[in-house]
Amino acid sequence: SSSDEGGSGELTPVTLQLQWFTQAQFAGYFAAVDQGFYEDVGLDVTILEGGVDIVPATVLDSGAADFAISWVPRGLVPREEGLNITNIAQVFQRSATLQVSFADQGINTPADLAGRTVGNWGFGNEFELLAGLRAAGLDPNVDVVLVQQQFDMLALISGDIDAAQAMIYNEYAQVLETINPDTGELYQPEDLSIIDWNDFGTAMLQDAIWADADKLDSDAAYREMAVKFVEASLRGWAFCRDEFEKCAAIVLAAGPTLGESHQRWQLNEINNLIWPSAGGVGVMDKALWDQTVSVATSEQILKSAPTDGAFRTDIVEEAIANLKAAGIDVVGNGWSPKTIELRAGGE
Amino acid sequence: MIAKALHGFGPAGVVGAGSLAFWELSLLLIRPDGFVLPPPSAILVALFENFDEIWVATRSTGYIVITGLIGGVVLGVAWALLISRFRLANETLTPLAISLNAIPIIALAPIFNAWFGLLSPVSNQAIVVILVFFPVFINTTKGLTDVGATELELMRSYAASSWQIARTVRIPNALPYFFTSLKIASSLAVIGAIVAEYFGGRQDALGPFIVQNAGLTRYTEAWAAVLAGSAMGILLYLLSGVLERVSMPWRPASETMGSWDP
Amino acid sequence: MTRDEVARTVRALKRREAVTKGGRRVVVLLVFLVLLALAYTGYKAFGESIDDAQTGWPVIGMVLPRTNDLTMPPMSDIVAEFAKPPQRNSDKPLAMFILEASLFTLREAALGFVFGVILGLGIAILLLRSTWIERGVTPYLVASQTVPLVAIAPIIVIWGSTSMGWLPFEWTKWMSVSLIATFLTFFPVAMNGIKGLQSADPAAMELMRSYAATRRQTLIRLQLPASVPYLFAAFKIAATAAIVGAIVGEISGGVKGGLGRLILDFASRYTTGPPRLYATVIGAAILGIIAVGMVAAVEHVVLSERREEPLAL
Amino acid sequence: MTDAPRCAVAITDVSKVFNPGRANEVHALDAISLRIDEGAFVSLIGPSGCGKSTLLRLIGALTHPTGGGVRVNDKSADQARLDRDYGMAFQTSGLFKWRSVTENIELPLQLMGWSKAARRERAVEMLELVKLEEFANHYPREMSGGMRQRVAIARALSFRPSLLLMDEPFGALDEMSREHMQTELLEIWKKTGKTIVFVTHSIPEAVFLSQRVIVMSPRPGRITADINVDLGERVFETREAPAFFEKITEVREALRSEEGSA
Amino acid sequence: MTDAPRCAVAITDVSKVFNPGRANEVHALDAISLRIDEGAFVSLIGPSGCGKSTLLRLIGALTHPTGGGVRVNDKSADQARLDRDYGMAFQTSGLFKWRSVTENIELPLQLMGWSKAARRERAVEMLELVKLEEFANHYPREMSGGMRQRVAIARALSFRPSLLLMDEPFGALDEMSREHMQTELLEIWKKTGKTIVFVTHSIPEAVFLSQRVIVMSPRPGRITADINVDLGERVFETREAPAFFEKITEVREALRSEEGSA
Ligand SMILES: Nc1ncnc2c1ncn2[C@@H]1O[C@H](COP(=O)(O)OP(=O)(O)OP(=O)(O)O)[C@@H](O)[C@H]1O
Ligand SMILES: Nc1ncnc2c1ncn2[C@@H]1O[C@H](COP(=O)(O)OP(=O)(O)OP(=O)(O)O)[C@@H](O)[C@H]1O
Ligand SMILES: [Mg+2]
Ligand SMILES: [Mg+2]
Repeated sequence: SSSDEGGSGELTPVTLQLQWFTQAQFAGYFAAVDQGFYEDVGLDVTILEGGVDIVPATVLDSGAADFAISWVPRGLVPREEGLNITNIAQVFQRSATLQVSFADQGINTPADLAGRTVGNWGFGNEFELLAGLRAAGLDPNVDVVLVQQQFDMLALISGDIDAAQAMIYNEYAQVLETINPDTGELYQPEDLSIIDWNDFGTAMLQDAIWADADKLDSDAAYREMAVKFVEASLRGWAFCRDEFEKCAAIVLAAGPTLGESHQRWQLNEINNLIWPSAGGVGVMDKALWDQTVSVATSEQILKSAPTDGAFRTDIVEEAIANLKAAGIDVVGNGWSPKTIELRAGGE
Repeated sequence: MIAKALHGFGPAGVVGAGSLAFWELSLLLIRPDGFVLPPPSAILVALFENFDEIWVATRSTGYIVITGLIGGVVLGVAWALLISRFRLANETLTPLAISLNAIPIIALAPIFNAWFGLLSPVSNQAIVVILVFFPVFINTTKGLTDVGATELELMRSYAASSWQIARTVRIPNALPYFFTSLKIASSLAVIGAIVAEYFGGRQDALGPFIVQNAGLTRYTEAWAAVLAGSAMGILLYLLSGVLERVSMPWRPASETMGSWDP
Repeated sequence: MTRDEVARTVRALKRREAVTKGGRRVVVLLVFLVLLALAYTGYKAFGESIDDAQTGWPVIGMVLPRTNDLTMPPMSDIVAEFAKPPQRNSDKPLAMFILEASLFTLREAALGFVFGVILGLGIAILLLRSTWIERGVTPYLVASQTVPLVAIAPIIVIWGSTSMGWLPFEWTKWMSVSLIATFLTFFPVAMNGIKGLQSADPAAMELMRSYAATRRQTLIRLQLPASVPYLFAAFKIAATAAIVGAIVGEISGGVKGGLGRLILDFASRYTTGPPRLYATVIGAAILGIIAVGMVAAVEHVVLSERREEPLAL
Repeated sequence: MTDAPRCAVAITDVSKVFNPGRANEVHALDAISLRIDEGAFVSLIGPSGCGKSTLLRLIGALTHPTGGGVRVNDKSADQARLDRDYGMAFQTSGLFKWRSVTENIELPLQLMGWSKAARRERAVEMLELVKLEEFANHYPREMSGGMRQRVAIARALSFRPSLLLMDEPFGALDEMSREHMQTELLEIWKKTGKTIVFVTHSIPEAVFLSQRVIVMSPRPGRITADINVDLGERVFETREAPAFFEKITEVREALRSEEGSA
Repeated sequence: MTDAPRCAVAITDVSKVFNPGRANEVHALDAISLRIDEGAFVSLIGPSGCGKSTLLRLIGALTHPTGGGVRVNDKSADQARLDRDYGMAFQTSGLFKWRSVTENIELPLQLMGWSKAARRERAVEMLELVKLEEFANHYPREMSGGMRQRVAIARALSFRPSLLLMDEPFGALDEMSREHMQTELLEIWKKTGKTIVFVTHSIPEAVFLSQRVIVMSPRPGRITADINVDLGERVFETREAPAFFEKITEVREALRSEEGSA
């Protein structure tokens, strides 16, 4: 491994742009910082928090960050707009996007959404929904009322919308952290029904590590940095799988705005999105890539299929080789999800 | 301002054309890949390509803007008429309104969504109404009360009733103040509606369109919608100016200026 | 008593009068806030009673706010929320969070305000040069204010973090937010500034010419002082605008630490604690009022030498 | 010129204190007694702040005496105001800038509920009286200071009050237009036979216009002299007659005897 | 009073056209020739709009003639302005309300780069001259109109220009304060020996103050009479002397011969 290299020498400063606020979704990177994995490979990593309007791809392209975490569609569209960026490690292997409704509404499949008011956040989060609706034979512009949703679940709970978009690791949990006025207790999973796009063939790839494609080709030092960065990051994710409680504590210490039980729930679900990674963590699942691309092009999110170089596996493979050499489990077949109890307000 | 703009289209045209050319050329020459601030030509192309969608969005945002503007203006003027009749109320409530005007009203957007529901246009209209209310109320009250002592004394010498004084002196006197505030309110209304939409509502509106496209780095499309929003603001502004000229034929064109202290 | 002493006494009296007047306004404001809280509680009780009676009054929730605890948390909860720690890993009460965030936002707003004043005055002075420039530029200044902030905020943040490397100090994100605030603050300053600069008495302008004063001397000795009342009217608007700009900038620019972000955070987990959002919005309201109050106080000190009443708004 | 024995204005031992008992208490008038015959032209003169305007406003019941009584046309001053017994004109013409000349003249008639046709007829008549027929539809800003004062006089006379109260109506005019307006006013007075109470700073103006010059002194305002002016019919040459200059000197001396320093 | 043969102001065949060739063209002055001796006190009188102010502004090089030449102290008018050869005072005192009396008087000195100490010294001297020592630290708003004019005169004299240009400086004062100020001005003139060009509307003022009264007529502005006034030392009684009234009549006649209607 290359871990002894930078030990005493200068650390290379590296900036990482997240796609969203500090939370367990990015636990692996926070853990790698906290545990000194980046330092071990000679990197000094600064993590930039994301925001509603922060587009990681643009930050990356502008040079304000060296690497960025972004969903695949949200990386591919800017790429088509002329940003030469590339996916160097596909961390999440599954989609986490749900369409949540109250069980009594009887919305269990995309077809059930016909004639309903359907919330979504936009920002590229809506593609799976739109494709899912079409796959179910519905025209999104006619058969449903699409609603710009806030990043909370009030609209669903108040009955303004019938089905709300939710990430299984975040907004879905928020509903379960809210008191049901009818019972005086928290809402229970039985109260809700969900549409999981992984089950309907329109799931798209989400969190991946992106880098500047031109620089990778022209700048050997940058490429080397990318390998080290991916290696240490994946090591962080392995750590979060194996040391669940420690990792959850690291996330909490990083100052998320949501509470402990919420972060633990989230970390558990995130682990579930990553592990097991049959081809090794971070390696692209070609079938899912193709599904993502086909949804994106058929939805006209992309004008055409991405050109070659939209993702590359050489870097992640080098990184995995290093990790394997260091004796780290990069597949995670032993992983199984925990049962997390949510408390009111996520506390 | 407006009268000036209408009178001397020359300078405005030259400055506009000049800066557009500079914008286009500098992007062409210096940053060919500059897409965060796309060249005007690309924005125009995007506007035509997405015309249907932007038109629908402009209409639904326009509905919020106009209903909110009307609501805010009616409320502001009604309050001003009411308050200016009572000296004590006027002396305490006007400074109060000035203080409350300092509240960043857009912060209320998420609360209004909770109050009225995500889908109800009222949540967005309420933001626009409140944004519009304050300048209209404050300016109109000022216009209604800033009447010359001579004029009031004259009316008293005619033993005029307070309603007669209101109709023949206070209201005409308040018109220029009112129109100044209307011009301010018209651009506030557009900004208010778009920011409110940002916090949720129907998706076929300008706010979501801009944010969504910007979020996908489709800046040309975003700017095309920004252009539509700006056009709406300018149109309302010009309309206020026309209304001002029509309702105050006694004023020389040069006096119809917009500023916050008539 | 000499005339000087008389004048001094009169001035002291006036100052005292102004202080009591200012104090009275604060009291009126507080009374109003209490009334508002009472109205809120009363309306909520009224709405809930109707809910309880299951009359299904359609007005509520359509043009009147819904009244359940999720949409309108009880006033007592909102007040109590200030003392509760919003984060589990620290004992810091929400009030402290809001205070810190307010200071952060205030810093952004203050810098944006200063930028805006400089830029606005600069533009006003430029426009003063010729009516041709004034006519050519003013329509675009007006147009600029109709550009939705949400659209330009992220652009400014990106631009700020990439193009400011040449500065001798490190450009941080909150400074970009200040630039967003500047976008809203420069306008009133520029518009009132030009009006104020032009308000200099033509006779006084002629007087300066008779002294063969330079353009600069005329600007500094006559036009700028003459524009001060107009500028203060603009500053009060700009102070509010700076805070609005800072909040919107934080929200859409993804900048952490301020009120805007706090509002967004609490809004995005609203269902898990509605009072938090209310408390934060109240904090933002207080910040706005304090900012304008500070400008008004400065205005009072500066303009007390002069005859005119300060211009309202 | 007038032989009517009736008394238009009777002021008996009037005093006026502003803000009594407060720090800014002002004894504006003290022990004023004055009778003005119907049809008379009386001028009030005195240094600034001596209470001329206050006295005029007491006659018009626009303010009330602290002590003593004011009767106008054998009624209380207030009743006279309600009966519209007097018209008023001020230094600043007090025309409403949003009303045309005709509309300004019609204002009091409108307040009294006259029909449109009747109003128009009277306005035309008044415009003739002040020789402004051509300017019927102009707005005040389009007219010179002297013309505006003529409109103000026409307005004050439009409802034919028996008494005309004028507070430095020509104060803002230059000396030449002023002399011109004086001649016009005398002509109107002769034609209409009104009682006129005229406040002025100018000694020649007071002497030229009136039959009686009331000289006042300040702090507190008192009447210090009541000078009869008998110069016969005023013609252009009156201003160059030795008798005119003598009266001027007499008024000046009366003023001076009360004056300290400026 | 002055025997200096030197010529302070020499105006030769000057004409002034505003907005030449445009619809709003105004022939303000035509064929004006005038020589003013050093140390003289000359008044310009004429109806409103006859070009008095324009002529004064030509002398001060605040505007430039369309034809003819203006020389001041044997230099071009512009050079004289740059050399600060003259001081100016207007109808409205034009004091800066944000400056105390002393600071107002110091303004021209400050612009000329004088040291603070020197400025203060001169200001004290000037305050003595106009008898306002006690008011050094007052602000304009705390002073009466007459006092403000005295400050304005002090300011105009502070840098000891040889020429004083005054445009209706006492126009806004009431007649009594005006007479007082006239006496003061004459005293200052005697003490300092400046050349004074004085614009006024008032015939008695022109006659009382000056050695020469220049009468002007309007449209286009022309000099129609140049009347020498030789009343000797002006004292209080001068105003009541027959010679004074005769001169007034002479000036009035000169004015009238040129006047049509107001
Ligand atoms: N509303 C008022 N409150 C307090 N004091 C007043 C008020 N009106 C007039 N005064 C005072 O009463 C005195 C007389 O005022 P008034 O206006 O009658 O004088 P005037 O002779 O008309 O003066 P001028 O010639 O300047 O018009 C002045 O000292 C003035 O300050
Ligand atoms: N800047 C200008 N542009 C156009 N016309 C002007 C300008 N200044 C003066 N005039 C015109 O020139 C003529 C003479 O004006 P000026 O001010 O010299 O008269 P005046 O004798 O001083 O009048 P007043 O007694 O009213 O002050 C007037 O008809 C006036 O309208
Ligand atoms: Mg008066
Ligand atoms: Mg003039």
